[in-house]
Amino acid sequence: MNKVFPDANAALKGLLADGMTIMSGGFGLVGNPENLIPVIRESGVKDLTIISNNCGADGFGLYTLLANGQIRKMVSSYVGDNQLFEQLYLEGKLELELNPQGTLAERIRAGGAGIPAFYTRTGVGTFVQDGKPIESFEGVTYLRETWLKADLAIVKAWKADPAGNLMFRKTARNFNPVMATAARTTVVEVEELVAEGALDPESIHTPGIYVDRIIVGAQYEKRIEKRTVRQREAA
Amino acid sequence: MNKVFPDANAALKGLLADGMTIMSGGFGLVGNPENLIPVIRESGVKDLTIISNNCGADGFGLYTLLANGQIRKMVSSYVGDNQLFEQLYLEGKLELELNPQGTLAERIRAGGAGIPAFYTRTGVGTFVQDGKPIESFEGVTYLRETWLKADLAIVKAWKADPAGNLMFRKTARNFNPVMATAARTTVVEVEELVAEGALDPESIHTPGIYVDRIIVGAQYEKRIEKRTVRQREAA
Amino acid sequence: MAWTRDQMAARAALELRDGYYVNLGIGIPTLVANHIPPDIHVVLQSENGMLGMGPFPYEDEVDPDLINAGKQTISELPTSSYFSSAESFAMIRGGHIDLTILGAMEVAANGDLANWTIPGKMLKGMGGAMDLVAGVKRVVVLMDHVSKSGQPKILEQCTLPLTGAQVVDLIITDLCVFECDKNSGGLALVELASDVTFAQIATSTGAAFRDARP
Amino acid sequence: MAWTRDQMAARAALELRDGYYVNLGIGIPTLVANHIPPDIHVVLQSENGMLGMGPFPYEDEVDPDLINAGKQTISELPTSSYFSSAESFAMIRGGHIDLTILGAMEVAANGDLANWTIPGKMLKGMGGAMDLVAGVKRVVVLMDHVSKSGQPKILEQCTLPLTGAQVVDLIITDLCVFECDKNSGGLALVELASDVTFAQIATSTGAAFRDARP
Repeated sequence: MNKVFPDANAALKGLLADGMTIMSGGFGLVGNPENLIPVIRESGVKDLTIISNNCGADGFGLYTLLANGQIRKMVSSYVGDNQLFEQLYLEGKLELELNPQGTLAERIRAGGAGIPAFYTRTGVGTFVQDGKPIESFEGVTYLRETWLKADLAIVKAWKADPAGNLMFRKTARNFNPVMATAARTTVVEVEELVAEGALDPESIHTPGIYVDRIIVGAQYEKRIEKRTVRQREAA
Repeated sequence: MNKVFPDANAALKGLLADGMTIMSGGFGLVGNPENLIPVIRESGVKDLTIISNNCGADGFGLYTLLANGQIRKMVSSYVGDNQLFEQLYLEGKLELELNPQGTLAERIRAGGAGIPAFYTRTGVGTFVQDGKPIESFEGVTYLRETWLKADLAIVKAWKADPAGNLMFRKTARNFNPVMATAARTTVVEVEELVAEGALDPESIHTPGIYVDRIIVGAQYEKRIEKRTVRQREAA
Repeated sequence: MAWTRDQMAARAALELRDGYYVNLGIGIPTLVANHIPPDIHVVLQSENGMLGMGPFPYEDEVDPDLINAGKQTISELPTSSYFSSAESFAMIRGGHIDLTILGAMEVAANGDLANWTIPGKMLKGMGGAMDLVAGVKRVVVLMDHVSKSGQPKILEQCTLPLTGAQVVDLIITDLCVFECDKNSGGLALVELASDVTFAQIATSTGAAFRDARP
Repeated sequence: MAWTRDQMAARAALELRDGYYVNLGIGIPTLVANHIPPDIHVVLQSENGMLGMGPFPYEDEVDPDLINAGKQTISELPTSSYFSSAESFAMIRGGHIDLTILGAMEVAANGDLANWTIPGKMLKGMGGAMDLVAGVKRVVVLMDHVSKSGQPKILEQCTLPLTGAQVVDLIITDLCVFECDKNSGGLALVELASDVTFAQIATSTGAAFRDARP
């Protein structure tokens, strides 16, 4: 059982096919699988359904698959700050399923946890409710959402050990851990591969059972979308 | 906002009432709130509904509330190894709602996560299904379970900081983190109170938002139910 | 005289209480963090997976892995914690956040809120807004009283697609403060900005309201 | 000659594959850990919240915070991880465990399993057994072929309350191995313990089966 692969190409070999569904971790440009996405772009697979909170940003991340005409449908909560997306959508060249962000996260968690449907208050009385069963519990109305699963999850973590145990870093955790649980195959790229025993068993965010293949990313740009700073007061 | 209380008595002051529902962490005798349970016993509150995976073991943990006649109903997954329980139940002096262990954990998680109901495969075709809605998703039959909430959760953690951030130790984690999320008030006892900044933000198991009151437990017996060991081979 | 953005944020900060866990929306709500009274302690949640959000970082502290839900770089505090998006929204949906302060395009007298889309004009997505208004205990809207073209934003009924139905508890604008009875409906004017007149509110508000000023 | 408990565990260990994540039930199934072939690597899950369970500890390693689901003290490995009960059963329910090996009181030809209660006689509870049989990809039962009083435990229909309906894939007893077609129903005898005869199985089995030995 060797989970460590030499590079991104090797790690995705045999896993890509037209029409497949891919979950991609990240929130904005933070915690994106920067090294795996280019392999998907170069493979040319098309008609993809991508489940990801956003769709990258100008020239970066999933945006590159969009620009390359590989995405048929996005399942996301926020696609602003992405003019190409808006243009393709308005031209009818792209399907979009908008989910409230928490509903998106919970649907993915449900996919990984064997829960085909659950009730939530989020979206009641809005367009999100359209076509969904609603029901009252303890006098309050809830709507029913279903699980989300994928053929492949591409996940960005901070550290992994050879058993596939993962740790994420700060807000780069976001959707990555739940997506790792909800796909038939989960491929993870990390900044650092550590030895067995180097991760504290109390501090592992994703147990190795959810991880099929691991690579160390060749490089990380970690582009910042909105650099906001404060000034140090004069001494 | 001071969450740290001087002792178990102070931490439970004003929170106990006849007929209330209490969640109590622990699996077997591991990760039990050893210091909070005695205060409940001494308070004499009765007609309690207790949600806990087990009901203590001979003379220890929740068993003491049972022996003191304070429990009206248990919601548990396993009550073996407890002859008093069996006796009281057969005499009709105790109600018991048995839940599959994973369903119990998920119902509590749902209570904390604002999910009033969810579907699961667990228990389909068994007595667990009785009276519950069943429905087919993708050709497979599931049954519907509802959330569990409590008036009070008593939780045992390893370390806390003054903001209520918690870490658990090894398999003493078990039901404690989910119970911390699902009660109106959560009281936590820990082995060690550490300074602000002493816990790694990446390694916090329960964020402080779920914790209302904290005490350092006066002492921990940590009784072992089944001591199993292996022998070192001769040198 | 209408309140400035900073004065609006300062007014909204008066809704904070010691020990509150708070989620601040993008835009003017973000400014509320600058006006937290010194004698109370509040903890800021960021729905992308952080509790205990610190201020913007100094230039040499900027960390690309550390952003808020508005994608701005931020800093951490000694008691910060990180978690996944699923855990973050379990926290929000489960009613553990005491207060959220959000911007809005329209609010109705019954507490309906529209703040995420203008059909045909804006394709962005609701992000976490629908989860926040559905899950947080108290929802405060912080917005200009009228639109850029001078139209009322407080209406009998929203015209834009809703973010949530009957969810708003309080509306703070540059002109005044309304309490919103989200159960039985109805607006109550509780405060005017200095030099703003009742008549000014009456003409710039698209819904009936009662005067409940002390 | 019937298989001993250790031989039964060894036979069950042949169901393991390299890279499997496995949950072993209480009793004889626990012994399977002693028979994992040296050339394969399997990871043991304990449903009370651990992945990568090690062997029983040495006397001086015993840790009261570290037990398996049978409440026995255990040890950890370099790649162990801990998690809550909710996460543990999300893992189980979500179909991430490859194999579980469990004891049983009765198994039916259609894969129905009864292993948690005898009404009026035993009050214990199902623990995690119902979750395991509902969620794990492959379910192997490891039990004596007949009860202590000599009655068949493999039946056309279970008489005891079920743990799961149509969930068992394979039955390993002290006398033989049956494959169980849980979709269309039906038992297939695939293996006999040494010196055990077909006739012996026929008389001690309470359900029809076909002979599928190689």
